[in-house]
Parts: sequence; structure tokens; C-alpha cells
Amino acid sequence: MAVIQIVFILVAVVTIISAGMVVSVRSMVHAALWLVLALLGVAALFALLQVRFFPVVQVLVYIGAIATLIIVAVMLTRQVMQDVGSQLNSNWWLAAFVSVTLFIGMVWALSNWPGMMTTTRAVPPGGEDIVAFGKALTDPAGFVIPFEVASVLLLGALIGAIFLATERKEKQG
Amino acid sequence: MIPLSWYLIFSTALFCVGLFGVLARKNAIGILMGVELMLNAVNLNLLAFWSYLYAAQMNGLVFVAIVFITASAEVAVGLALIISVYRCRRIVVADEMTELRG
Amino acid sequence: MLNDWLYIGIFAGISIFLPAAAITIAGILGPRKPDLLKNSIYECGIETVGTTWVQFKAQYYVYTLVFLIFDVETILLYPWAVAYHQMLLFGVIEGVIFILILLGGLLYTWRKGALEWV
Amino acid sequence: MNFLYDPVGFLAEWLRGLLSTWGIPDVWITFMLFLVGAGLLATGAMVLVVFLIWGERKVIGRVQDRFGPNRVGPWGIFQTFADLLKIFTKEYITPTGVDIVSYNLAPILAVASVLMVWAVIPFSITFYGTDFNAAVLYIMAVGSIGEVGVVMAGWGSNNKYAMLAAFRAVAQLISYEVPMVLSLVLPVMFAGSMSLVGIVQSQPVWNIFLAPLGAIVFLISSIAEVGRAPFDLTESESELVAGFNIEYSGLKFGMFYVADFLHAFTISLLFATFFLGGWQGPGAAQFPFLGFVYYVLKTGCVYFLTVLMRAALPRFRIDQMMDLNWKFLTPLSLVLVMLSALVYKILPKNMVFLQVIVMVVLNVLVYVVADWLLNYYEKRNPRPAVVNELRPMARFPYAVAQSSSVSKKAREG
Repeated sequence: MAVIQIVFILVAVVTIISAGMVVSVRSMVHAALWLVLALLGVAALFALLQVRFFPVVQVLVYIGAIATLIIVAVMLTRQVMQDVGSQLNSNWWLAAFVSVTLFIGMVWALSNWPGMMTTTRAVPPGGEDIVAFGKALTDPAGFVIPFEVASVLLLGALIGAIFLATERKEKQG
Repeated sequence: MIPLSWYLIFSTALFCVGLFGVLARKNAIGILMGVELMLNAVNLNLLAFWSYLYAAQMNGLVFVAIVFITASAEVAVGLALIISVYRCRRIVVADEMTELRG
Repeated sequence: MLNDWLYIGIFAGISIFLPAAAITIAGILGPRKPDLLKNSIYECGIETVGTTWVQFKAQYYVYTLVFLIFDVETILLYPWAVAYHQMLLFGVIEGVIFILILLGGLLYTWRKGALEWV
Repeated sequence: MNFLYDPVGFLAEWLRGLLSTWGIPDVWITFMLFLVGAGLLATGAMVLVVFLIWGERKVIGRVQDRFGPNRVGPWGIFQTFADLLKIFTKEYITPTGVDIVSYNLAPILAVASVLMVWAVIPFSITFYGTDFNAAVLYIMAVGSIGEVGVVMAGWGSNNKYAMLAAFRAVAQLISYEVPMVLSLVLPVMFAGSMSLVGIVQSQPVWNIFLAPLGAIVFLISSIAEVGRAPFDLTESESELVAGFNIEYSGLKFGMFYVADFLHAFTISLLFATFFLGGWQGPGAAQFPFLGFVYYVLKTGCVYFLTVLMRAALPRFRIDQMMDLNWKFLTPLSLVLVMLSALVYKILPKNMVFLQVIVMVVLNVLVYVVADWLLNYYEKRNPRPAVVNELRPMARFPYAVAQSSSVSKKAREG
């Protein structure tokens, strides 16, 4: 077994375990910190795909921004949830059943697909071509519309979230 | 070398763990964390397919970037909703948010 | 092949190992005499009251939110900047429109009064 | 002779040759070379901190009309070693109720997040860790791991003040990341590459001449990222007891201190790389060692500037700091990126002199307009004036008695 396969298995096991802790641990702050570890593991798996840009972006956006946002939100809403008692609802066994069934079903469905055991990479050794990616983003025959729509989506998210999150003093009479 | 199947099975597992979190968590922020795990699994899947099979085209990368952006927009608005509900009702437990029940 | 990731991985391992080793060595060298009074929480000379989890201002959330939006935009802005030299004026204008829309978002947030600390 | 031209490359080649004669496979040779190189670089960075602390104390001492450390060794150069010896034999006081893992991991993450930046910095034409083609974003990403460290320190300490300080620190760090990311778009744009090696190679003309305002924005926001004066709200003794590291003692506290100094030096390195041309200089391409000297000199100048700023400027208030970021630096850098992209595209490719002049004029114009806007709004909404009279608490009864006695004396005199 090659070294790279061992690295993959180690990272995958750590990621799955920390993902399991995210959904099952009682304290929400601990869950958020486990989430950071799980996201870091996913970034490492991105790196094993021989890409350069996306693992870095994963750390920058997911850990730097999204995980921080989640931690701040946990701190903001913490007073009522003192993290006592079970953090899972009464139907958790049903949820576990659905998840396990889905996993088994999807693996079974995948195993019938012939492309499963591909080991050759189409990606060049130097990683993805960021210049080509950038050109494709602004190419009129490429992805100009997604590029602009993404910024509009961000604008919409910003406006909506700010509107929801700021306190409206006139209504709280 | 690592076969594609490892990536696919791993991302399926991560997706199912996230799904369990979404279905079983009481806390609304916990549910959002589950959604984040699911989106990560999807992203890993997309990037794995791109890297193994379609590296000549840029579709996969653009798709991954858009998933990143959608995920962050979703988290921003979702958490803002939770905080807004918390401010009015002092609850973050999803089961108790029953204002719209008929 | 994966050489640069290998180097970064090794570097990350070493940069975690160095401070950890220093802290461990200092722990071995230093004395260890804990007592109840010494280990109590330091809060300006008074006994601590209540739990640590005091309520925070929503303002922290708003700043993090605006930061998130501007951070995510780097995913598209940096590839655009890298491809800048190979681009026609049309592509540059696309990027400028992208930034303008975000600037609009910032101005909205500003007008809404969400950027005030108080 | 080869050794004098390029010591690092020469040693690496020599070591590679030596190992391959022993019959070790190529993959493992690469691994071992990386291990040795990374180990030496990281250790060198940690040792450098000892001298940085000494140098900074000396400079600040001179600014404040003192000698600074001057007893231990010549010019007090061994002072920090004595301090090191002391801090290594201190006791760790672990307060009750801390979250053990977060509490102990936080100082390690604080140092690691700064140290990892050194993996991608090009010190000369041949002396760099790795040529990583997303290095600019890598630097930002590594910085965001430091934020997680701050949160862990504040939350793990089980202390209200640490918690409050951690959240203020996080608010500061993430806010100033925005203008930092945006101002770094400019060097990336001019170089057409995200790797630091590529950015340095693209700078026969330093980027500071093409984007002076971007350089200033980057300098300000990176000083804020470090959290030194005038942005040292994260550890303001008078407001937050000591900051998020209040419950740390011994070398665990020392690690935050080390991270602080190393971070300050690292941003100087980055500033020299992005805007001052890195190792570029006359003759640097032929003699890599000369490039290293240039680089160290440039970095030293920037570091000296940050130390002087620390010594000279008073601390911001937190609302002022946030206003400076969100209402000035962020819009400014957004506008700057847009205008620079448009104007630089229109300019002819091979007339460097024209490019520099037009870009400098553009930057000055942008600054003048921004300054005018600031003054305009300052006049339209004047900030609440500080009351000129004594406030009631200060006046009664001491101040009243004193002022009346003073006026009596004045009348008598």
C-alpha cells in the first residue's frame, strides 16, 4: 500500500470521526470546534486531489469565516441553551436508520458503476490552471453569468441577513 | 494511487453523517452545521469527479466555487434567521419554532 | 507531483511541534504546586459571579456577517486578478461590475446603520 | 566558489548527491531534504524572535529616552536569553474549570499560524521553501487558523474577561482581513500570479510605485492583524484586564508573546515581498546571496517603521478602529482595485515610466477624493463635542475648592 493511500485513510478516518462528533456532541461550542477539524480534514482531502486553490479557499472561507460565524452565533444564543440534557430529538433512531440506509443504498448503487475504480488523474501535476479558471469566469462564451449572478447572490444574502440581524427598535415597543 | 471510489465512498459517508445531524439535532445551529457537512461532501464529490475525469473543462471548478458561495449565503441568512427568532422568542430549538403551525 | 503540499505538510508539522515541545520542556523544568487559591479564576480581585457565558452583543454577528460576504468574494476575485493580463477589456469590466455590486452591498449595510459599534 | 554565489542551493545539491550515493530512493531523499529545510527555517524563525525582542526593546528605549536593556552582555544582547531562562522555569498555573484541550492548543496554534507563513516566502532567487501557486490566499488562510486559536484561548480559559477580549480580538482580526485581502488583489493583478516567487519576479518596478495607496492600506491592516499599537485593543491592560491570554502563565503565555513578535516581523517580510520587490535589486539575479541581503535590508526598514509606529501612536478606541476599517479602508480599497484594473488595462504595455506616473497620479487622486469626502461628512455631521467644562464628578468637592482657592489667589496676587 502506497504512502499516499495511508495518508488518505488517516485523514478520512479523522474527518469522519470529527464529523460524527459534530452531530452528536452535547456542547455546541465543542461541536463548532469539531466542525473546524472536520473542515480541515476535507481541505486535506482536496489537497490530495492535486489542486492548490480550493484547499486554501476551503480553509479561508469555511474555517476563517463560516466556522467563526457559527461560533459567534452559538455564543449569542447560548444563554437559553445551557447544553443540558440530550441534544438529539426523540426521533434520532429514525434519523440514524435513514442515514445508514441511504449510505448502504448509495454505495450499492455506486458499486455497479464502471468508472468506480479509475485511478488515473486527468488533472495535470502542477494542479489546476487558475489562469484558465479566471479566464473562463469572464469569457462571454464561458461563465460570465454565474460570475455576476454570484455577486448578486452575495449582495442578496448580505442585505437579507443584515435586515434580519439588526435590531429594529421601532417595533420593539 | 487512490482510486476514485475511495473519494466517492468517503463523501457518501460524510453526507450521511451530515444528514443524521440535520434530522436528529434539536438545536437549529446544530442543524446548520449538519448542512455544512453535507455541502462539504458534495463539494468533495464534485472536485473528485473533476480531478479524475474532466480536468480539461472548467465546469467542475466553477461549480465548486458556486457551491462555496451558496453555502456561505445559506449560512449567513440561516444564522440571521435563527438569531432573529431567538431575539423574539428566546428559543433556538427547532422543534419549538411552531409559530406557523396551522 | 504533490511536492509543494508535502513541504507545507512537513512545515505545518514542524511549526506545531516546535511550540508544543517548548511548552512541554518548560512544564518539565518548572515547579508544579497547584492549590485551590492559586488556581482560582482571575477577575480583577473579586470573586467570580455567575457563569462565564455572558450574553454578547449582536454587533459581533453583524461584523462577522459582512466579513463572510467579502471573504467569499475572494474565490472569484482572485482568479479574475490572476487572469488579468490575458483578459480583454470586457473581462476587466466584468470584474469591475462584480466589485461594484459588492460595494453596493457595503453601502447598504452602512446606510442601514449596521456598521456602528454602538 | 559556487558556495559563495548561492549557499542554500549549493548545500541542498550537495546533500542530495550525498544521500543518493548511499542508495536511498529519490522520494525519501526529497522527503528528508524537505524535513531538514523546513526544520532549519522554522527553528531559525524561532531563534530570530529572541533578537527581535531585544532589538525592539532597544529601539523603544531610545524613543523614550532610555537605554533599554544594557547589562547582560554587550549592549544587553543576552537580556532575552536571561528572560528565556526565567520563563522556561516558571510554573504553569492552570485555573479551575478550563477546557483542557482548547486551553492548551491555543498557544500552539497561535505560533503555528504565524510560522506556517514562512513556508512560502522567497528569501532569494533560489532560497525559498516552496513555490506554491496559491500562496497569497495560503497566507490569509493560515491567518484564519490563528483566529480559531484566539477563540479557543478565550473560550477555553473559563474567564469572562478572556471571553470578551477574544471576541473583540476576533472582530478586529476578521474586520481587517477584508482590506488586506482586497489590497493584495493589486500585486496579484500586476504579477498575474498568486505565488510569491512569481510576484517577486514580476517586480523590476516595485509595486509600491504602481499602487502606493494599496501598500499603505496593506501596511495598516496588517499591523491591525498583528494587534500591536495603535491597534492593541486585544491586549489593552486598561480595558480588558490583559486580553484573551489573561489566564495563561509561564511559557504558554510566552508563546503568545513569541507569536506577536514573529507576526510583526512576518508582516514586514510580506510587505517587502508584495510591494518592495522582495529580493530584487541590482545584481541580485546573478548573486542570490546579494538578493537575500537586499531582502533583509528592506524587511528591516519596514520592521523599524512598525516599531516606531508602536512607540509613537496612542491606542484607538474600538469604535474608531471599526469605523476606520469599514468606513474608510474597505470602500477605499474596493474603489482602488476597480480603478487600478481599468486604468492599468488601458495603459500601453511597454512604457513603464508612463505606467508609474499615471498610477501614482491615480492613487493620489483617489486619496484626495476620499479625504475630501471624509472632511465633507465630518462637517455635515460633526461628532458630539467634548464638553469643555469640568464634569460634575471631577468638580465636586475637590475641584471646586481648588478652583475657588486659585481664583482667590489670583485676585489677591
